[in-house]
Amino acid sequence: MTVRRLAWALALPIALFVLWDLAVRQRWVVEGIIPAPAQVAAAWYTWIFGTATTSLSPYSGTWLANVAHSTRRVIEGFLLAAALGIPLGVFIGWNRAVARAVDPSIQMLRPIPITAWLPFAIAVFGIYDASARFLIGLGAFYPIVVNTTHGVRDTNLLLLRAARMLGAGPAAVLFKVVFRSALPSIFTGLRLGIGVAWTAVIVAEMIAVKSGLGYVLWDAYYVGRMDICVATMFSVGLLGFLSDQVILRASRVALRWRALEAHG
Amino acid sequence: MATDTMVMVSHRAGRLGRSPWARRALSLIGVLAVWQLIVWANEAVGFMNPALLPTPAGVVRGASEQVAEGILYLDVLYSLYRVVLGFLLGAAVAVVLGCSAGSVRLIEDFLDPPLEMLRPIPPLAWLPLFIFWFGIGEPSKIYFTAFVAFFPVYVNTIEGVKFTDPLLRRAALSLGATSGQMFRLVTLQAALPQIITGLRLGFGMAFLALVATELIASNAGLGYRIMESRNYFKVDWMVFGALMIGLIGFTIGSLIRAGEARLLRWRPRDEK
Amino acid sequence: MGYLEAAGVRKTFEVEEGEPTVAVEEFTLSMAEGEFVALLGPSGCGKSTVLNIMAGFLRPSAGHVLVEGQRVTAPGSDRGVVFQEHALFPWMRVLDNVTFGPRLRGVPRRERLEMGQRFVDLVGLTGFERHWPRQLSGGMKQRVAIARALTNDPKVLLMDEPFGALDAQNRRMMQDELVKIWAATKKTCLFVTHSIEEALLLADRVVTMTARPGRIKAVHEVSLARPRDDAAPAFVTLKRELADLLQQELPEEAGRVAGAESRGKRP
Amino acid sequence: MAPAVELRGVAKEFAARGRHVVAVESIDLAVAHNEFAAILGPSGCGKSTLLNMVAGFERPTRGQVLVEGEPVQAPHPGRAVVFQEAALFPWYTVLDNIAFGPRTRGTPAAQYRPRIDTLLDVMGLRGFERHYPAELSGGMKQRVGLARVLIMEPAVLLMDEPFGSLDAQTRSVMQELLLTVWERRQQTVLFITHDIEEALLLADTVSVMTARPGRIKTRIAVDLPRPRSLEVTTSPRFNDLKRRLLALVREDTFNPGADHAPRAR
Repeated sequence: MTVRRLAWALALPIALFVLWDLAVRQRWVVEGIIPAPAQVAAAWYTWIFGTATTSLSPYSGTWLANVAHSTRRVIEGFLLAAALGIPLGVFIGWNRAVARAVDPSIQMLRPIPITAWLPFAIAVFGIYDASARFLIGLGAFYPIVVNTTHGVRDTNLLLLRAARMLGAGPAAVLFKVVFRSALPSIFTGLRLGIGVAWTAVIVAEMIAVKSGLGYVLWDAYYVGRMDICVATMFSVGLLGFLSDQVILRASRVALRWRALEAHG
Repeated sequence: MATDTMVMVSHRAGRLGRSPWARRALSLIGVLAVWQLIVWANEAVGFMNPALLPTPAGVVRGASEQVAEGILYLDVLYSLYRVVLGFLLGAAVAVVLGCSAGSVRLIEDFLDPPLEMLRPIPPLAWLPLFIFWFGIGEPSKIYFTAFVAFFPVYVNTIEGVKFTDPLLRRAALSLGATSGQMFRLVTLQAALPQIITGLRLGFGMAFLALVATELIASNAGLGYRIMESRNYFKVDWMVFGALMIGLIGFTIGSLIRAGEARLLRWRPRDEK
Repeated sequence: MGYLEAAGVRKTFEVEEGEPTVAVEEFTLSMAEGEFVALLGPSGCGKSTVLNIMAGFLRPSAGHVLVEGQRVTAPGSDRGVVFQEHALFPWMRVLDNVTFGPRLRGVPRRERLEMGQRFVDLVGLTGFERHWPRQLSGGMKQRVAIARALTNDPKVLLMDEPFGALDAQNRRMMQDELVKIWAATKKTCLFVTHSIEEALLLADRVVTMTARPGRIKAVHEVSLARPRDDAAPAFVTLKRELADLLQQELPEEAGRVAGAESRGKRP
Repeated sequence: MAPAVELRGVAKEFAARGRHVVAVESIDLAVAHNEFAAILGPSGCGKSTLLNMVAGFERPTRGQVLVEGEPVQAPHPGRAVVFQEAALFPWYTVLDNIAFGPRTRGTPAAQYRPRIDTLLDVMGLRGFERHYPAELSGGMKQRVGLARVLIMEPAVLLMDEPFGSLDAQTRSVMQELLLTVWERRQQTVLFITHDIEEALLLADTVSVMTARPGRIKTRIAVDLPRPRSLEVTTSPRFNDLKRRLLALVREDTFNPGADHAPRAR
């Protein structure tokens, strides 16, 4: 990136930050409706590191614990979704009988947004981790299973024939050809899935569980701590970004041959 | 058609359900049967509180109760009004911005960094801020829905506009197209499939967001009804509410799909 | 001065590391009005680069291209282009594709449809006006692409390996068609190809290029009467001559191993 | 002794989107041991269908396909195929692609290693062992495709327009390479092509197919001396044969819609 493009790229964010800061300091907006960047930074700092003196703020030093709660739920739900979604997707894509038995039901349940299942989850699983795990797992399950199915179905017929004429049996065809060829699509599903997982964990924690970043977000809103609200949003954004990068990196390693293909 | 073996399977499965609708119905009946079996098993063994386990019959009863009380009609109307208005608002802004950013590099360089910065934040995390800013009434719900619908539409529009086949651009140039004609007759047309994909995704997200706002801060709408039913432990009503939301999502999704099929008749079959 | 004139054209491409690659060097060619010239060369010899410069898609690093004395600076409707991958607008039916050029110029609908119909008939697609491109075979798509270029009534027709993606028999049929179409329209044509036979079947002059950097290696007049018989002794002799010329242009080990045709890029 | 490949009254029909399509009809063909047999026809004439039935990818609707006197049931490494698009596994390196067959059959590495070594040299692939297919040009991919089946030492080699998507110069190089390999190995080859010159240059016999529904129209013997090289294409005999074949192919009057027949998958 050239210096000029970098300057352009940074122009708007910096302008926005300055505008944001000015708006609050000069009281262009009604006081208290939005915290200034410095205020958010300070609140975030205290939230992470606590204060030397004992503080009355319930948020002091609790950041890590809340991040840990949310992250654990996301990982659990996501792994559950992947463990169910990938094999099921392979079966649906590979075997027409399985596809006919299972696929329509998945397609019919898919338009129901996960938020609509939330009260049901609370009713059945109660205000516990299980509710969150159910929601996250369900949310991440759909993109994973759908993309896996597509990947398997789109396996090039010629490659299947090539494998068979070279003497590959069903297991070799499935693992050495079909699975490998579906892998790019599976990774796309995993990336979409992790995005949904973070959305789901926020909703679940806002309503159904009493810990984690989503809980803090809603709690801070209720007591009017907008600085903590914004700090939470950026925290979740950061975690979402990092987890996406992890999957992206993993996919680059696993799909090295494909990067070459794209560059020609 | 993925495998040779699949072709052989299809011959055998052919007798079972010839039309796709018959197969879908069969699959659904299967799900209902399994559900009913679980309920009966629970009655026999009692692995969970039967009050928490909805039954197919219960859901049907819940539906008729809601119709009889006249609340279903109002709930659907409220939710539809909010989601459609919010979605249209968000999508319109997104298509306009996406087209500008996709065709003018300067605009993209300008818009991209802040949007990229905000994108990893799950849209639902903005909900408290929106309620805080726009109050608990209709505006906050509609704006929030619009905001959530914006991102998928915007991202897809940019992609579609930016990655128009350069060969088609060249062809149009050498036939004498001006830049206005190029955008209207080539770029927009070529980007249309991707824009429609964005609209579909955007609608899904918008609906998810709307239900969240209705769960948390509302006194009408399908999401509100589900939450209220939870307070009275009407599990049947809750499941019916979820199915109702799914039905609306499916219907509008199908409408978009039908529009897509009509607008994109020119696309080769194998590109779906 | 020729009708289409390229003088001292040179084109270099920047690469990420090291010296810029020279794709074309000292390319000078003068074509008379109504002449059919074939540009022949191995793949990667820069013959498409020459065509792209003439079309105005690329700017020459040095030298210039003139059409009727007018300097080429950008793509324009005076130079119709037919691409290897047909480049039809997939969202337009055959007749809409063919009449796209007049539409851009604001020709009234009825009038332009009449113009289009003439060329649809000329390329032998009568009855296919309402088809979508996806419903056509490769050969038919190229017919549409040719009709589209001709309907715009360009001064020059530039063709970039238009039949390269067709099978041998369809290619043969299209070559015969093109000879007829050319005879009917008398267009000035520049035709890029890597097939010796194709060049000899179509062109008045065959310009052979060297491998990278592309320069003109030889120019052959083809004085055989059309339609030409590719098994006639005179044809075969000329073909052999050109084949020997091109053989010299294959990379060193290619005759035996052809390893060099790999792009040789390491990650 | 039974012919290496034999087709008896073979027909293949498809149901494509509700329509009934006859791809090939009453095909009778016998390929002798160590014969290089070319099948020549326009696209969509069903010549690939014919090859797919010999390979075992598709079953004939009527008639019998026999290899070494045995009916063909399923794909088998003894009837290896080189496809037009090479069909290499993009996620494997050149070496892993070549070793795919022996590995899936559980052949010990010590047994196939030396053969890979020889093939890398013969096919001119030395130095490219660790490349992925995406890094190779079309000609190089086809070399790998050929090496991948030669390592299985198939009794019959099936080639489906293997050089159809290469440019003219690379195609010549590959044709000469195939000639060298075949003249050294002498094995049965069934070679599908739409290129008259290619058929004449390589094959012992050329069977001409008609457009849909595909039938074998004529079969001519190519009596050009071996070993052959590209030089043979200038000989009068070659051009006589070429003119004859061209006339045969042209008899199938083409109209713009001729190649428009619905494709069977």
